[in-house]
Amino acid sequence: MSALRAVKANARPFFQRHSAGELKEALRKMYLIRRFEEGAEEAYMRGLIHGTMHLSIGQEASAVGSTMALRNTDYITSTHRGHGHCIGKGADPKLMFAEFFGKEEGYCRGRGGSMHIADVATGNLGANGIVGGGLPIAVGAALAIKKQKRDDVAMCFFGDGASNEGAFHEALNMAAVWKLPVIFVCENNKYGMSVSTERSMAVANVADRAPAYGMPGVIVDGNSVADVAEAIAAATERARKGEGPTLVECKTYRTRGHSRSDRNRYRTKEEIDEWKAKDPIPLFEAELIAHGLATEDEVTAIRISAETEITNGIEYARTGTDPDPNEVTRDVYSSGVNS
Amino acid sequence: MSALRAVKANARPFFQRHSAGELKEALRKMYLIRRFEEGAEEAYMRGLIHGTMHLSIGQEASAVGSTMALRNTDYITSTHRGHGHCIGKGADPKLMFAEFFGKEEGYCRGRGGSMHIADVATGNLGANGIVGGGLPIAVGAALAIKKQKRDDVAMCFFGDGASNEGAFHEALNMAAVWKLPVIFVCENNKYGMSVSTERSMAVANVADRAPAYGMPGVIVDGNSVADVAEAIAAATERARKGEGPTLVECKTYRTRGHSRSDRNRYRTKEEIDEWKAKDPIPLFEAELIAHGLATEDEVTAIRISAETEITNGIEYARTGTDPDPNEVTRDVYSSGVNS
Amino acid sequence: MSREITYAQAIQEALGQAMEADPAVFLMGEDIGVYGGAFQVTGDLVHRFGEDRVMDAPISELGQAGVAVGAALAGCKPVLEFQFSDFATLAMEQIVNQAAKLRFMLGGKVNVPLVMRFPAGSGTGAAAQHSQSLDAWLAHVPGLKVIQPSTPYDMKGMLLAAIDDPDPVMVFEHKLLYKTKGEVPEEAYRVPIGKAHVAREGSDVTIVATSIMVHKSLEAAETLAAEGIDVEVIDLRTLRPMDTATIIESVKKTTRLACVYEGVKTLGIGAEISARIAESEAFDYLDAPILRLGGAESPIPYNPVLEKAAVPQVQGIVEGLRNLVTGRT
Amino acid sequence: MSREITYAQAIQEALGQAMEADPAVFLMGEDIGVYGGAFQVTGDLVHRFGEDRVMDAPISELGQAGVAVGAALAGCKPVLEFQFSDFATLAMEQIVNQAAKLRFMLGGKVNVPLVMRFPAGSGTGAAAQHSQSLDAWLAHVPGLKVIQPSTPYDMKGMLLAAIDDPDPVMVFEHKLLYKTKGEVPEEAYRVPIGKAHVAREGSDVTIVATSIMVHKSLEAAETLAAEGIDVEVIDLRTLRPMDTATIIESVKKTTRLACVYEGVKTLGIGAEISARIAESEAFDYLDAPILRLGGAESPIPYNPVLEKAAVPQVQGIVEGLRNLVTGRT
Ligand SMILES: Cc1ncc(C[n+]2csc(CCOP(=O)(O)OP(=O)(O)O)c2C)c(N)n1
Ligand SMILES: Cc1ncc(C[n+]2csc(CCOP(=O)(O)OP(=O)(O)O)c2C)c(N)n1
Ligand SMILES: [Mg+2]
Ligand SMILES: [Mg+2]
Repeated sequence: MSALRAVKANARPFFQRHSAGELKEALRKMYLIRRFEEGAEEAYMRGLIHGTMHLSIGQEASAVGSTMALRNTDYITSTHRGHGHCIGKGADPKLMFAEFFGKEEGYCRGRGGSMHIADVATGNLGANGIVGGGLPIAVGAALAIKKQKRDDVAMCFFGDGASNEGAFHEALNMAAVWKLPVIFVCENNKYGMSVSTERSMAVANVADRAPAYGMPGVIVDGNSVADVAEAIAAATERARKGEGPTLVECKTYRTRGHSRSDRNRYRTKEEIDEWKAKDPIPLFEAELIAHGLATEDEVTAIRISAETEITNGIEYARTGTDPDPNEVTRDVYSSGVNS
Repeated sequence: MSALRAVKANARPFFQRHSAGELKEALRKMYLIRRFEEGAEEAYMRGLIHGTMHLSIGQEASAVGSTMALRNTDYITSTHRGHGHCIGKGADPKLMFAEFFGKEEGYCRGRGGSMHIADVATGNLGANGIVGGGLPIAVGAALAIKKQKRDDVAMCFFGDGASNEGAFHEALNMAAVWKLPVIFVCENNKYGMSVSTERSMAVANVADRAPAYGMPGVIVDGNSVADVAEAIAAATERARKGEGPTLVECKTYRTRGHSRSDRNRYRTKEEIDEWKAKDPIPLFEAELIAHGLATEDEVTAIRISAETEITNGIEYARTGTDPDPNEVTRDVYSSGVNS
Repeated sequence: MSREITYAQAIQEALGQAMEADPAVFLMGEDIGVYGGAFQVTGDLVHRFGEDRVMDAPISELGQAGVAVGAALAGCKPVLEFQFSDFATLAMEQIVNQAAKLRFMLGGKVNVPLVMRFPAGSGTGAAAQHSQSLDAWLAHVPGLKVIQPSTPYDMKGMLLAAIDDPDPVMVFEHKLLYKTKGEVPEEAYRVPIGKAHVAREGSDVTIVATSIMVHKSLEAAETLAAEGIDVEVIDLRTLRPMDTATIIESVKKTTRLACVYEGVKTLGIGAEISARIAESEAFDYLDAPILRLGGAESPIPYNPVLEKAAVPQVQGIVEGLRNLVTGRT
Repeated sequence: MSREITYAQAIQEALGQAMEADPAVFLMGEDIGVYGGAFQVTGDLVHRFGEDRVMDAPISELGQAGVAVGAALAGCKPVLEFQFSDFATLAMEQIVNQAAKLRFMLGGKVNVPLVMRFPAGSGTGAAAQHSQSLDAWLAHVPGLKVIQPSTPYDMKGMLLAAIDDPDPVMVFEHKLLYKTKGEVPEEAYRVPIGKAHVAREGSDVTIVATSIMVHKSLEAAETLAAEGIDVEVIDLRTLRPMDTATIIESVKKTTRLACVYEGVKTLGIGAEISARIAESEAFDYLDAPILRLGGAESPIPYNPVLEKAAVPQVQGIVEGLRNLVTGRT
């Protein structure tokens, strides 16, 4: 314990502010996300899941580093690439799998699938199939927070591509004008589907757009949990104090294709490999070990426990309840009225 | 002639670059715009014109200063407050009046009215009833210019309020990414209808948004023809050379209400008076006289000639041809097909 | 209850009473604060409730709609005013993909209790981009409720019901109705969403009309009555969910149906009314084709004569109905 | 002409031939370049025509639509691909207020020769925000033409006709059709916009179907033929302007009508087809109510069984038609 303290004194604030337990929990969530997506991918390839899905493999540091600062009463709005945000915010992977398998036990009772997973109990207002769709929704949630005089925040995830949508502009402007407690977290993975930021924006960074809203724009290494979490902590504090929104840009990369149908024609194998070498999970593990916050054995145990949870989750989901095909119009309206 | 030359040597480049004839034509256009709108307002109050209209009285310098640099083959897209742009670009006031009076002789054969006046022959692609509607259209026109390898430009007028629309963001970004020959002319008259820029943006200037698109943003005194025209000349040159778009923000003011139904509750009489004192027409007149480019008598003659043209234009319009009420669906499609 | 107020005042009164009763209710829109709204509907509410509850928003329709969705998810009850319904074309993404679908997509685990108000219709000389009637678009979208009250009384009662409603309710208001007057009780009351109203009983032919066309149809009915044609006029009031039963019952009685609406005829609300009857048990009672009198197949023109010619007028309704009943065409 | 290609290839071939023939034609959209399009429709066209004519655009649907309008006004012929038709909700302002109305608002003094392509429909497990059929929305809008070809042959010919057309043409493509095959001539040819196609002749009942429902209806017709019910199947092909004459003629012959379409039943295209027949001279020939089989009154669910249940399937068409003809319900 005292040895650990000593190590921590050299470490950056992030490792000091959080207990070893919290940090190991963060690592565990990163593993859960990774294994969740690998498991989903496999289930998809075996024909057990239909539709499409967008994997965030390689982006786990930004998901976990961002959500670490949040409480259950804080909100997030997420994206089509939202599994990480969902788990980061506290969702139960087995209920996510149940959703992927289209079961009644799923977060959306099988109606939503990967692109609409939400977990209102943990403040996750939902993934979104519409690029940029969650941006103004987060601003609205933040407006409600302010009206209700809570010190909660709304965290809005979006991609580099989404920052070219008009919704981005309108949302950031309104959040700034009304000084709302929003943290805009841009996960800049260099591409909006196949189009690189060089081809879709005339500035180098999404954060370069923040000044247009009189808003701080911070750029961090999105593959470093500590970098992300420190920037987010500052932004969250600002927001809770009523000082308004911040844009945090996490530079990161998805090592998988955009979705199931991607043939990676728009980028090179070298680029992918370069980023694979910066995999955030081993990086974070190494930091924890170097700072004496976790041992190799602990890390292995964490990984195995995450793997077990995922395996069990898939099993849980496979044996879930299928919706009744006569219930197509259920839940369209609160009162069951229709057309 | 030599006396004039001598004076011009002290004057700023604008007064040297343009001949006295061009400058007097600019003054004449300012008078035409002013009298056109006063005439339209009066006709409206006498019940001769229906609908609504948005007067640009006080903003004539930006309309005329901007369009001076343009050729007929250059395009403009205009706004709901577009009479000035239209006359600036070369429209004939009597045909504009005919449109206001809903006549077949009108620019839109009486179908469009004030908010849709266009004059394709002079490159005016139209006023627009949708705030921000003309922004991406101008970008599209500029894209066509580039594809056709012309050295023309597209000039896009819009208001401060419009800069809060998503269309603004998307249009400026695309113009910048594709380096298109667009000049974005923001007429910042401090209000979007009743909402001041302080209440609708978190930055002081619309031009502060240009860097988000890697685009130069220039701020000028929008009540000075020379200021406007010099900034526009530079931006137009840039555009013609293929160096991409520029945003020029003209700080100006509308001394009339937003539209016919405005009760001016959101601003003070002092503010209005302050800006009336900066009326761009006497300012420009004084400059022309001071620089020896026009005499008092010439100025008076210009004003009277504009007034006569307006009076005759109204008479022309009043006696125009009413559309046939059986022709409601005419011109919906090129071929006359329908539903 | 002999107090008469205008349709616009009825809206304002409903908004004021809803805000008084429930702190979660707030208004948002363009120029609804000190300006009082483009049609003076919100009027002085900002002075009563302050700028935090009568919020002027930047000109960002998509963003405003999304803000309403987010605020609704987080416990508020936003009432969003579009300045003209035409501008809602900018916000369809949030209205249709988010507000309408969230409850369903999330397996019923959330409600989206918001109200959006759409000043619609022609007749003000504002031309093609300020005069549309896009109510049929939203009535096509499951997850939304769509109302279109035609009287101050219904307006107040249905708007209060809309604000109570846990689902997103879209309110279409005809601009030409704002200044029309009618009796309206002072207290807060509700008129249920989803029930049509028989505005005039008759035996020869049924008109189902919406919004301002209810009044034109009632006027036409008077003329026709003088000719011995007894018209039943149903004010549809709610477009989604539609009260088909009331229409079926009426058609069974009168054996003839006409639909009168301002939206473009093709795929306007009359198409749905007609199709519902043509597929219902009322089909067998029909003694004549189902007449639709809707807006012209064109944008709304500026010229006032053309503008009138582009939507049904009393004279046209009279002629159409007369032909329908007498079998001429 | 024995060559078979897919529906997606037919689109690609039409686009390629149009670009070869006319330098004013260019393509714009998201990921249509090196990616080849989300559904691989543009495929390798970028390699043949270069990035200037097969333009990847930033994710800015409203802006893209406006750029298409502006380019069309200035002499180009843009063909815009929406990645999914659902995203067109972001662009309705430009589509409906500008593209559709400009010609009219400007007194006929301009043309807006653009084409927009909308991959639509359910069946891919992509859930509520990637599976809509909003064709009825655009068919409600005067100034637009709306086509929905169901075969590779029609697709190629109608898309070429659309690109020729001086007015804005909206093309709805069903995602599940992309991989279906059919005979397609290699040369450029046109199939006229505005003409329905009798896909199967029959005498007992008329189905008017759109898009993928044409194929399901033809399949259902085979089953019904075995039961002695002879179904005529009309492929509507163009939603606006609608070829009402062909439908009327068919109904006069068969005396029964069913409309089969994937969009939400209420105010979907079947509502208009039904209403046109119910107000036409064919009304007097009708021996049965007009049946509509449309999409469920719900967003499209993710679960594959629910997803199928949300839109008409062959079995349901068979049952619906059988009941219609035999008078059972
Ligand atoms: C409005 C809208 N346009 C397009 C799409 C199709 N689409 C889905 S994800 C995506 C790329 C988004 O890029 P980015 O925001 O950078 O997120 P990333 O996929 O890189 O995580 C696109 C074009 C969509 N879902 N919604
Ligand atoms: C999309 C849209 N939203 C709202 C309106 C209503 N409206 C017309 S002009 C205007 C104010 C525009 O402000 P600004 O862009 O600054 O132009 P200005 O009127 O000051 O010239 C508003 C809100 C509209 N016509 N279109
Ligand atoms: Mg990205
Ligand atoms: Mg302004």
